[in-house]
Amino acid sequence: MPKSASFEVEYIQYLDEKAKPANDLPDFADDKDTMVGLYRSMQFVRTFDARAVAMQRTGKMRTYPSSLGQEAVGAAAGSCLTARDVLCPYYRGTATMLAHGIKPHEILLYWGGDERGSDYKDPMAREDFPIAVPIATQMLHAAGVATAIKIRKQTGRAVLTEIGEGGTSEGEFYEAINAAGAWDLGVVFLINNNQWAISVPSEAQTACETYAQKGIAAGIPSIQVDGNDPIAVKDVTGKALERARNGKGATLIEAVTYRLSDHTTADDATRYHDPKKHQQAQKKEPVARLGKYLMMRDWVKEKDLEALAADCKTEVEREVKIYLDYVENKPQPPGAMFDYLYANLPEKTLPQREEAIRRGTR
Amino acid sequence: MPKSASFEVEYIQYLDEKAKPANDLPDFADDKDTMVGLYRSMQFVRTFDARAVAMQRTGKMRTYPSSLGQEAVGAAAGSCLTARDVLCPYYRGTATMLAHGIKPHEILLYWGGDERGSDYKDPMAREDFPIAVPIATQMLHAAGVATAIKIRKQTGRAVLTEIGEGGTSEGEFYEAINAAGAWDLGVVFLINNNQWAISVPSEAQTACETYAQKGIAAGIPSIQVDGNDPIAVKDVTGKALERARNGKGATLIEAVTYRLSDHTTADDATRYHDPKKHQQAQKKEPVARLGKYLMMRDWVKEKDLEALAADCKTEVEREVKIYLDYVENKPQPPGAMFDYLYANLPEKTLPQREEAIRRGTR
Amino acid sequence: MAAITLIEAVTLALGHEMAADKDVVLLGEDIGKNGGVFRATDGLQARFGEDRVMDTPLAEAMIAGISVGMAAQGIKAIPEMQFMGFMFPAFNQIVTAAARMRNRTRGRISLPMVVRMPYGGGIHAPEHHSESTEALLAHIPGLRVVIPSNPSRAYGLLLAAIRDPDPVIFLEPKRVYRIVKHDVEDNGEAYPLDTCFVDRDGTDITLLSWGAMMHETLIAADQLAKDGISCEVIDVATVCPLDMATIIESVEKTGRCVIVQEAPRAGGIGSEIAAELSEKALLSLIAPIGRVAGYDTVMPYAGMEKQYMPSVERITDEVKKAMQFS
Amino acid sequence: MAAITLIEAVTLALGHEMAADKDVVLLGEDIGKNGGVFRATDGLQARFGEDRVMDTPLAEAMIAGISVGMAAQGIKAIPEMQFMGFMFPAFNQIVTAAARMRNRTRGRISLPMVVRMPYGGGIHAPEHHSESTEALLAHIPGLRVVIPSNPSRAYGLLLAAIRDPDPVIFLEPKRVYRIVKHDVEDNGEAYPLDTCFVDRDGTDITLLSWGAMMHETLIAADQLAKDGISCEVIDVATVCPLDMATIIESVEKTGRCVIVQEAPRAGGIGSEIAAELSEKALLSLIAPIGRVAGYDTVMPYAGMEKQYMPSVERITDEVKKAMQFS
Ligand SMILES: Cc1ncc(C[n+]2csc(CCOP(=O)(O)OP(=O)(O)O)c2C)c(N)n1
Ligand SMILES: Cc1ncc(C[n+]2csc(CCOP(=O)(O)OP(=O)(O)O)c2C)c(N)n1
Ligand SMILES: [Mg+2]
Ligand SMILES: [Mg+2]
Repeated sequence: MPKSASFEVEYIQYLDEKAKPANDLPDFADDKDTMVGLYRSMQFVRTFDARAVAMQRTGKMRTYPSSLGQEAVGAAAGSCLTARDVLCPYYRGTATMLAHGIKPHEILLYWGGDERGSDYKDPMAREDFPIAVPIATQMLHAAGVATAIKIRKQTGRAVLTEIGEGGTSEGEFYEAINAAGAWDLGVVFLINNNQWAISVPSEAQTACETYAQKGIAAGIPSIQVDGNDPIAVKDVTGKALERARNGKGATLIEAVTYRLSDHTTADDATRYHDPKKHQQAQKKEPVARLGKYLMMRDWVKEKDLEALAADCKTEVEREVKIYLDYVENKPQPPGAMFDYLYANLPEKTLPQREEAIRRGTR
Repeated sequence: MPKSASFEVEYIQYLDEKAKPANDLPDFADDKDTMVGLYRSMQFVRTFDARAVAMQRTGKMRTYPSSLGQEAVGAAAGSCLTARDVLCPYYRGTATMLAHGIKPHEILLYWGGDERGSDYKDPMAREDFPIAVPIATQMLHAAGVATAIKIRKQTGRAVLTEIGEGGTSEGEFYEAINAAGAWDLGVVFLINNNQWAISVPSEAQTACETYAQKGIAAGIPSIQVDGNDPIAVKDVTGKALERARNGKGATLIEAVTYRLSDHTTADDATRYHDPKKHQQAQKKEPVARLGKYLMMRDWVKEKDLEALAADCKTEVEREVKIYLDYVENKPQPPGAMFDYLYANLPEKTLPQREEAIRRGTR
Repeated sequence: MAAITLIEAVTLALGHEMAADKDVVLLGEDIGKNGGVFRATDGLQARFGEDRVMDTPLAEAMIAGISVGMAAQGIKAIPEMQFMGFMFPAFNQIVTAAARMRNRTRGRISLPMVVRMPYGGGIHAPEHHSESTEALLAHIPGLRVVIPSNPSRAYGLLLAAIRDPDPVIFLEPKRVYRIVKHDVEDNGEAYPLDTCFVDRDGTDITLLSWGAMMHETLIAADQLAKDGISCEVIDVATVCPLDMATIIESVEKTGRCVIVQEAPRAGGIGSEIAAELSEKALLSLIAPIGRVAGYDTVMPYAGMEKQYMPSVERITDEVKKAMQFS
Repeated sequence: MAAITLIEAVTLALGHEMAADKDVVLLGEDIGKNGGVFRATDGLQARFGEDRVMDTPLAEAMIAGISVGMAAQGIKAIPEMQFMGFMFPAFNQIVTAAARMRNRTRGRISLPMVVRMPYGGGIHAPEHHSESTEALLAHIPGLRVVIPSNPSRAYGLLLAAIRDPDPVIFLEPKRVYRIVKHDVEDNGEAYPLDTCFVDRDGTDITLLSWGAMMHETLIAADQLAKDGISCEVIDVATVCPLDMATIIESVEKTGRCVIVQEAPRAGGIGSEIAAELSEKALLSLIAPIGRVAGYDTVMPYAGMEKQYMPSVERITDEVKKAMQFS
């Protein structure tokens, strides 16, 4: 019998667990500034997350999802974005968002329970979507932005969207990749496979060997990378975005990493985690790995990394201060509940706005 | 770089367009009764559809979806079902439904606008789902039935569900195959790829080369067959159902055929059809093809096929009579609108029921 | 200026706005070459090209979600749901994304989109092709829900919906797609999106309806006039936000009110109107507020559809009951 | 018999019925090993096994659709939606399949399923974790919608929901999951699914509420009692079908009514109740029907949640307004 079709999913890794580099590194991996910058982004997210989680413990922050252990995915993917690209993030997209100009204090405001956190002020991020809490909805928004780009025949613009591996079980994930395939949309779908969807391990989500192979169902190029290897993530995402910008269509990328934290501050992973699995994953974590590479290349010394970490801390504190100033001194007025619902609030609703203002004391 | 994974989709055909059989026919293809029976099922559906469409033209039937040109898919797949299996059909599943004991006049009643058409009386069909109009919802019901079978550790029972190729663009299709993969469910998903979703050609639904490859995204065996070759459909579906009955999990089957009619009687395919494509497809149609095979095997002569067609006509007329008797002499009483909504109609709704009965004259 | 049907008015308004504004883009199942299963987009793909009248894969969440993404880029996306009964896969996108994006981003991203859907019963269609679930959408803050009852209103309200910077649900009463013709001038004039239409002045009772049921309501009013009952008839049209000012004014004048809706009675738009009246016009009411509505059951298949649909007789009976109340 | 919280009562009822009936099966995201994000299913997987407490892939349409298929086979499927805000992907299955299967098959297939969802605001959760959209479900013929306000009712109503042969939506007011304890005897006694609870007898005014808002309503009633206003307080509990008989009887007695709901005001359950009263108890009403409700806007994030939620003060103000009305 003849074969109808055959398919392959590649796995890309440049730096192995021990930070041993492959022979054929991409060019950017030889560039000190790029690589140290990448390290800094990852270290920054780690510092930022730790601070946010700490604030939550002291009541200064609401539910917060840390990216611990997955910093390479967003930092490296985000570093491939230009100001003209559009990002449709998911709630664990802190690293990617920061890389696209979204301010740390904006992210803190959002998780602190303030809608102003999604009013991104940086010109680079003005067209970015806010965090999508309803899982997988962002995939379709990204396809939609790419559709607009295509209709308007804009070149040099791409869309990046991120999702967890659990989220790929949602129908909307699939509808988005299918449309992107059918219409050759300039969008990159990035799966952060951190091996857990809250308490559900990635093996329980699907019978697939890889999450990348889901792209075969959409007829789009699909690739798996070591998500703890920032060089691999950057290389693959960068190329995929370039394809997208040049009208060559969509790509699905699975970045395999591991969630080293609770799902969010509202979660207690000890209820379901396998500590052994966790320990093994710890050894593969990306910040230390990239640090080793930088030192191996003789670009930095241990103490440089320490200085850099201190520097991140300082910046995080600056941003925390801005955030806390909002919380303590500049709360949203009660009328704000109504002021952005419609461009023109229906007359019928005005008395409600007045009541809210009248009653609204904090 | 190492390859993560590779996949293949097979294409199965036993009888080519000219009805030339392959060397390695499955055993059942050598059995006269089986094969003539299959032919009769296909001929019956064709006769039945024609009559239903004719009734619609004279106002005795509502919107009706013909299976013209696709009779082999349902007839062959349905012939693999046992009384213990469960069918979750879609609206163009007439052939499959008939094969599983659903009565022709029940199907007519349904399309005639009478809910009683889904109260299947044949014991074989008592657990079958009614026709799903909301596209792809039936896929999940099938997975759910298979889940019940699995939980109860029943063996020897499988579930068959059918969908159009357009319907595979819906997220629920994907969620169903994914769950079936993850949970190893005993369900067979059959795609009737008739190359049109109303006016949208199958190439416009997706960038996939085959619809079968969508199963790769669910990690389930996936196979493409010539949907106009009843031997191939029966062989592949039969084996898949057998796997399912034995707890070996799910299969996705794409049957490639062609819709030789309008989408439904409410449609006018001349607005969008390509007549050339249509003519080519006409040459591959399944009833003539199987007829040729039967004659080639010397099992029947032309005039036997004519007798058989006449016989189908007689049976169809008998069923049409039952249907028309319902329509003309046994309408549902107005209270029926309420009588099946809940096991116990809420008291609050009783006055409405009384009003409907009071006002209800036809 | 030609006499056109409601569906032709929809096509006319779409064509007008597409010609005027190149950012207007239609998408949906079968809307291109086929012109839509009701022909609402007939000829538009030929006129404006495949990039502006897009046949989509068969996936409603996708249609809505992609529209959200397009609209965020300033495209005035006009997705069609082939039938209202098939909007549910898109409901997540409509509720969690479309209705909220402006609020969620404190005004940074607005979504100028119009979700068109044929709705309502009476054409003997198969299951799920006949529902009226406007109340589900009207309960979602951030949406507008608009329902034209005749060709002029279809034209004027659709233009307004397209030009509105926020998501508008535009429900087309398919039963009356072709039953009346109006002289509609293609002058690009939009109607307001929050104002009722007072179709008959009257003094005894206020009849409120929208969509296809406006026709039964007007026939009922005519019949009742012969019995000496003077009905004020209002086409609510913008069921969200409701123009309660006009409605209250009328009920304060007449003292009686009957609401006519095709949707199931419990929790429909009629309930919200009655609740508002029971709060804001209680002392004016000299009779209970009557609701003539679809029964609280699943819309039956074609064979019993007629028994389900609110009839002229049910309306006149309810009005007479209100008139006799004391 | 121990004093337990509402969420413990949910667990208790689930455990009771699972022990009594091996056809009861739970499924949902994180309900197994993790015991649910609120711990509603804590310990049940350990007790009844993975086949009866199933962690699912992350897909709500799948959870609901598979439940439909299971229920058709006689399994009493109890799917959990992790939060009500995430029910929308499942909405298609709930509306087009669950609610209709019995009617569609003229009684051949019934679906004994209970869709559990935590709902409502007040716990400072992220976006979409705090909505109250019960009115959307109550407008769908074929569903029952039940909301317990305290531990005893959670136990008795959940048992009833599981035993009912039709789909029941069981909404758990998460804000009060842990704020009161009741002595609940695990005696397997179910409550009726169509009967209000009269929690306080009173003569001046009827207060109607359900879910978490019952607590503010009862506090308001206590405060008002000190001002000499005697409130009859009713926990509506079964918001679909409504027990209008009990409600009407009360309003006929008191002549005044204030409805308290957390959901947005327009088109909520309160609107339906007010509409029914404006029709069936108009002459008994000596004051307009007041509705204290969530504003017609998107539930704000945690920072402004408090300003959104109906407060005791809003209730007492509305009651006083009704008492002063003339
Ligand atoms: C539609 C929807 N369903 C459920 C949830 C609740 N929820 C939030 S995060 C989560 C798990 C997501 O796992 P995954 O997609 O792997 O992403 P991760 O959090 O691991 O990055 C769930 C179930 C949601 N936000 N949206
Ligand atoms: C959810 C949903 N969306 C839209 C429709 C309307 N509709 C009915 S049939 C059809 C085309 C289906 O094409 P396909 O899946 O290929 O099946 P076929 O009819 O060709 O057998 C459409 C869009 C529907 N029934 N359900
Ligand atoms: Mg994950
Ligand atoms: Mg098809």
